[in-house]
Amino acid sequence: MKGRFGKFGGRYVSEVLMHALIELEEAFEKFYPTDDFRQELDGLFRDYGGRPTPLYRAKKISELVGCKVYLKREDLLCGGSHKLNNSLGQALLAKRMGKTRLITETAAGQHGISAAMAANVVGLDVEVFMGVKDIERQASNVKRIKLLGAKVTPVETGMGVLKDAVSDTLREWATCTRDTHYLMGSTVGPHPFPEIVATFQSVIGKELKAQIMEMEGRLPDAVVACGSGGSNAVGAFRPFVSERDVRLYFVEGGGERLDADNSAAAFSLGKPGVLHGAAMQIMQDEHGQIKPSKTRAAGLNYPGRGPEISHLCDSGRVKPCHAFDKDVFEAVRVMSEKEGLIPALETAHAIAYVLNNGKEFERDEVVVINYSGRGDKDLETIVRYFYGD
Amino acid sequence: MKGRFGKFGGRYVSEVLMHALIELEEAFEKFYPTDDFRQELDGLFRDYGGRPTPLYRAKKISELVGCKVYLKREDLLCGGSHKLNNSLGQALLAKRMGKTRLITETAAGQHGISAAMAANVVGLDVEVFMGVKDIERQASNVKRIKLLGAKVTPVETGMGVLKDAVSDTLREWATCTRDTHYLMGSTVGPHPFPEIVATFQSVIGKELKAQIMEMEGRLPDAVVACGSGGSNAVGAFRPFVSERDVRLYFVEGGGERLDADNSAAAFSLGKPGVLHGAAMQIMQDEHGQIKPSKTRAAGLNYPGRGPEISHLCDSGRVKPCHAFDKDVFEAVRVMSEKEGLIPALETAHAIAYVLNNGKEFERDEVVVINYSGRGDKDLETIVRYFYGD
Amino acid sequence: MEIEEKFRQLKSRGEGAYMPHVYYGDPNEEFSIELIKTLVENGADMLEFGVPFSDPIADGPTFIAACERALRGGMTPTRCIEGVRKLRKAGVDVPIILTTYYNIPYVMGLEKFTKTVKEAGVQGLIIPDLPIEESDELLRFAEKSNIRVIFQVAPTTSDERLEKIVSAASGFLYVVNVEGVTGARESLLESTVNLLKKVRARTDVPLMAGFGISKGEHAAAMVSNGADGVITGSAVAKIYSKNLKSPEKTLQEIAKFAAEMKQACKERNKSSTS
Amino acid sequence: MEIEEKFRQLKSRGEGAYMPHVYYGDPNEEFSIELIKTLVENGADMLEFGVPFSDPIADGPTFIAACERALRGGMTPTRCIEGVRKLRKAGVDVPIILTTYYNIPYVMGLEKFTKTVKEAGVQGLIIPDLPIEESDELLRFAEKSNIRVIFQVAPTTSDERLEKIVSAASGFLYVVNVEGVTGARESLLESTVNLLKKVRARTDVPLMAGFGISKGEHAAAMVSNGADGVITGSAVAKIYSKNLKSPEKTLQEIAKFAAEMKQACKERNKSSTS
Ligand SMILES: Cc1ncc(COP(=O)(O)O)c(C=O)c1O
Ligand SMILES: Cc1ncc(COP(=O)(O)O)c(C=O)c1O
Repeated sequence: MKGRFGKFGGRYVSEVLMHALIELEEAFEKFYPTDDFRQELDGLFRDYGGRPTPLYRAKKISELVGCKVYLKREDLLCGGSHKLNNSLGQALLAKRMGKTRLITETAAGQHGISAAMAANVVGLDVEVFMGVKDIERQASNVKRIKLLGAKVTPVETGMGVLKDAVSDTLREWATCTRDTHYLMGSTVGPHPFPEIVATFQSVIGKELKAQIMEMEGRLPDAVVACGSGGSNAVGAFRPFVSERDVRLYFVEGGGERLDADNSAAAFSLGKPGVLHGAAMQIMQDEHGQIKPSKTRAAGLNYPGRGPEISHLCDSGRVKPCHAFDKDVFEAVRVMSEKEGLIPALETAHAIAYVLNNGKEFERDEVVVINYSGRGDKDLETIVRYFYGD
Repeated sequence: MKGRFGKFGGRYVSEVLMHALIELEEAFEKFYPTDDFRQELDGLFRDYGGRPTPLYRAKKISELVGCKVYLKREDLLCGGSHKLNNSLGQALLAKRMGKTRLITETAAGQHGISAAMAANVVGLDVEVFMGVKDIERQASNVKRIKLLGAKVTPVETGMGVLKDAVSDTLREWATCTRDTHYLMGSTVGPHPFPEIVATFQSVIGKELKAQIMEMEGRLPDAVVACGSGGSNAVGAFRPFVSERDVRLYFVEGGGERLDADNSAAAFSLGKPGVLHGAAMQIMQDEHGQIKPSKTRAAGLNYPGRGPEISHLCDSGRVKPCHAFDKDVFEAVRVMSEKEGLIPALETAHAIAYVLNNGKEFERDEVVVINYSGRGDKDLETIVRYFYGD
Repeated sequence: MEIEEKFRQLKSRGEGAYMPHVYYGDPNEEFSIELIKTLVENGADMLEFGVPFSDPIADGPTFIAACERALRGGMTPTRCIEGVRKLRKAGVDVPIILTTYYNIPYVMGLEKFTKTVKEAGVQGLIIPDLPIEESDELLRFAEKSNIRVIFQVAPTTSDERLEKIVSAASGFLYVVNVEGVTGARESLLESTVNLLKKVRARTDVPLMAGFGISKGEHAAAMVSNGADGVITGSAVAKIYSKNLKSPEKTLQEIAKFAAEMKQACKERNKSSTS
Repeated sequence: MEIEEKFRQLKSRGEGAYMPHVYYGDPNEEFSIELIKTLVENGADMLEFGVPFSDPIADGPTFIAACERALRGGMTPTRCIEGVRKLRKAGVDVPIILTTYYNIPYVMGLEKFTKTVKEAGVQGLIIPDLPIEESDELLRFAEKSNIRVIFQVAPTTSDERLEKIVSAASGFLYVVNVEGVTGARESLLESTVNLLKKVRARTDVPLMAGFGISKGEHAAAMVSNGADGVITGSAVAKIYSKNLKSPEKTLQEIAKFAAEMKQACKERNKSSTS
């Protein structure tokens, strides 16, 4: 069924949003397959975004882990993370649909930045909803978003974090669907969002597959990605899902330790539920009230897992795992000192998992980490962690 | 004559450094032409650095200026500026020479970062000399450099700025040339540095030329680059110097206004002299004492112009020009809001010049701005300028 | 009393129905019970009984705050259902329409949920984030428990979807008369009238107009233009929110408000499209 | 007195030459004049007269600070040249070797510079950032003005370059005996002795050992192993830097230091390689 991934997905929204979702679904089906759309998007991917991003053989990390480790360098994408793939795609789609304005939400700020960039490139207004707590924690990205001419609207409802920002953006959208597109930032939300986001992000996996074939002459043994909503993971995994010999690892935020008040590990601590328009794996209490997630990585701080990654993990195709904050910071240090790359805290989850689970990877195995973003946005946090104030 | 660019260049260093420069010159001539070296460097450029960087047609800026404006996207290079081209090249060379350690100096911190990255990738120790004033002004880049495992040594001599850091690095080098390579950060210093740096940076111009030929089917009418030492400019200009129909513009830091205490416009305010091992255009008093330069862009805050760009301007091939701080900040705003790109303050000089001199460019002319870096490092400064504290 | 019976009764009296919406447990359970009694005593024909949810995406600021307060006070779906029982015991006999987001029944299990709420005394369900396309399962269990599932229609609902909704409708249809979320608005949209006419042409199911109704004149305009009644959302919560320390002090004002709304629902013939 | 004559004189007395290096104008001109007089009176055979430069890349921390102080005090190359004249007038008659960085003569113009300094009473030039390869022009004008250009040789100087340097050498050669910059060191390198021997085998030009000499024993070791004399760099500045408010109070200590150095230079036969 369209919009369903096993028992996950669907379109759980109020009546006032239905027409917008249907309109979006139709527009996506109409425009995306056209040469015209593809060419414009590919051009922006290449000339604005910097695609293809490289596949880098990380020699020092390989030595440490004891296998061949490659990094798919989404950190080199314009804006510093994989987020632009989706933002450019949706902004272009919104423009084709005749919308004049984008609204979106952001936690780490990475998606807000990419949305603002994409809006400017395509020529749309943009308003970014952001939890007051995230605004505080991600001050420098807030400045970037504003500098890019976007309006930043603080979200004070709930805990003032990402899930509340998503809720508020959905509320806002309900009042302005006629001229406004909701640029969903990850593979979450009601159909067709998860499908649209995954489609735009799957450029990662397509490139990765071609690159590793060229460099190694074969498919990788494993692909590892971090995530919460799952967009970078699904983007990297999609072309490999049908390749049963390729192991897929999804690393979520373990937080401080594995209990619901100190973690964001929804696959370990959550259960299926319905939030923000879709059925998915969610951290929640026994009554179905959503639990706030907790991790030092703002971009993983969402209690839900998008429908597609929920299904991939539920069905056993993807192995869900997690990394704890302290291992994540250690991974930042190792990557910085060994390869000269400061990863985003989100990305460092995937790195930490590989560093700490060398036994899972054999000597001549080829492991690709989807290096989803750079750590500039987290610099303060990282430095404070290592050197104090 | 080798190492000379017209009346500029040369090798004005004390006897204790001569052997190191000769050794370096020989090593460069020996290793650089080999397939082995080129392949390794090209591989790092591509897989680590993200080359080729795109050439982006900036439609909104084009409209504003009234011609076709392209941006050569060095901001997308790993580390956020063109600096890595040179650092990777020299680090590789140092490794081939059997050195175990790199020393270098940095002002904005961009070169320090790229040096630390390159050192890690190639497997060398690295120590970065940085003026105490620059350490203060570029706090976040200092953190990045340290996180990358480099030692940062504060330079308290002189004014505690770039020129003093260069001096101190030369002093340090004199004590340790046997195992240490001085990774000069721009097209300055004694021969062979200007030649080496220009060679590694000219990958910019080579790509640019091929890209514009593909996109426009012809050479550009103008190439515009900012600079102080001149590495990004020379890197972009080199393949066009012999193409007499291509106008070349070099934009230096105008600072607040055109007087020697409030500017870094060495072509307007300086004269030929000898500093840091080479004859070049320098801001100095009537007796030959070097004047500190002043501009809000740390990376342009150097009183000298490298020998090659000094000669290119002196001979009339390149037009030296400048942009004032206030126009530079305005250029940051325009680029951010129109194209979704926050440029480095250095880069914004080139943009400001083009924005403010639309009359120099005719409607169907093709103008390429070498977009040397992204503005993340300057975010605090930029935000404070626009929004106050 | 079943919903259908209530509408029959009102029709025979020539009155429109008035249904206020409250979130149970805000700011505490005792007050909610008093509040509901006051509303019913002063003219509420039905009750939209909200089960607080942590992420009420179809609600506006007033109800978001209400949910937060209720949850902070320890309110749970189980205690809400218990609350319905208490109301029935206390003699509240109007139809109770239980409103909550889909995750609550989803987590409890639809079968258990529908059965339990029916047993507690609920006649209908409003699940604002459950469109017709996703409601097959709930409809199945609701039918088993003889409980109505109330759907919304909006000005943006396509003819095709309206057809589907109308054919699944029972109890009444919730006519959303602004493109927005719950929240008191000062004026009504022309389009609502058109929407009411359009839906009326396709079904005899009662039509309740909701969203943004906070004044008697809004209600009167609705019932005069084809609505079988009106729903007030956050208007009541707005009143007691002004005095959260002693909300009971606002009950008088709320009584007046409810009476005014009910009065307006009776005046369908005196008023005209505003 | 010309440099050659000085070395002839010293040779005839069997003594090594002692040349201290001062930056003129640090911390003020008056003191520099007193300092120089003191040094000459207490044994300095020649004077390395430093013209402060803003960016003395071949100097260590002590001399960097000295240059900064002198420049802050308003010292300029012109005033330095005037200073040489003053010294000559005051009866200082040892050879004066003017040291500065190449940008100073470059900006003044080499012809004018060499002529002017010669007229003021200078016998030789040390330009630490001017290697043999870049010195054709200066050599030409210096010869015209009958002024010596002093070159450095270092342990790292290749045989090929040594050949070139030696053939251009006049006055004396400055033997740099550590791979480093000026600054007092506690011990000397074996390699220096080898370097002295190597250079001596190729030229009869006097060899002055410099860099890092701060004790009598250093000097004695140098002159005992083939040097025709020694240069002390920052050692003197280090003494008066301890009391910059009243540097004249350190003149006595400096006198003692100079005397000790000169004494060591006389003792070439009593000492051996340390
Ligand atoms: C660098 C980076 N990686 C990963 C993520 C997680 O998002 P997703 O699960 O959609 O890939 C984020 C979100 O902000 C991010 O910034
Ligand atoms: C982004 C950027 N552009 C330009 C420059 C100027 O250097 P150069 O003159 O060597 O190109 C710098 C120096 O730090 C820089 O960071």
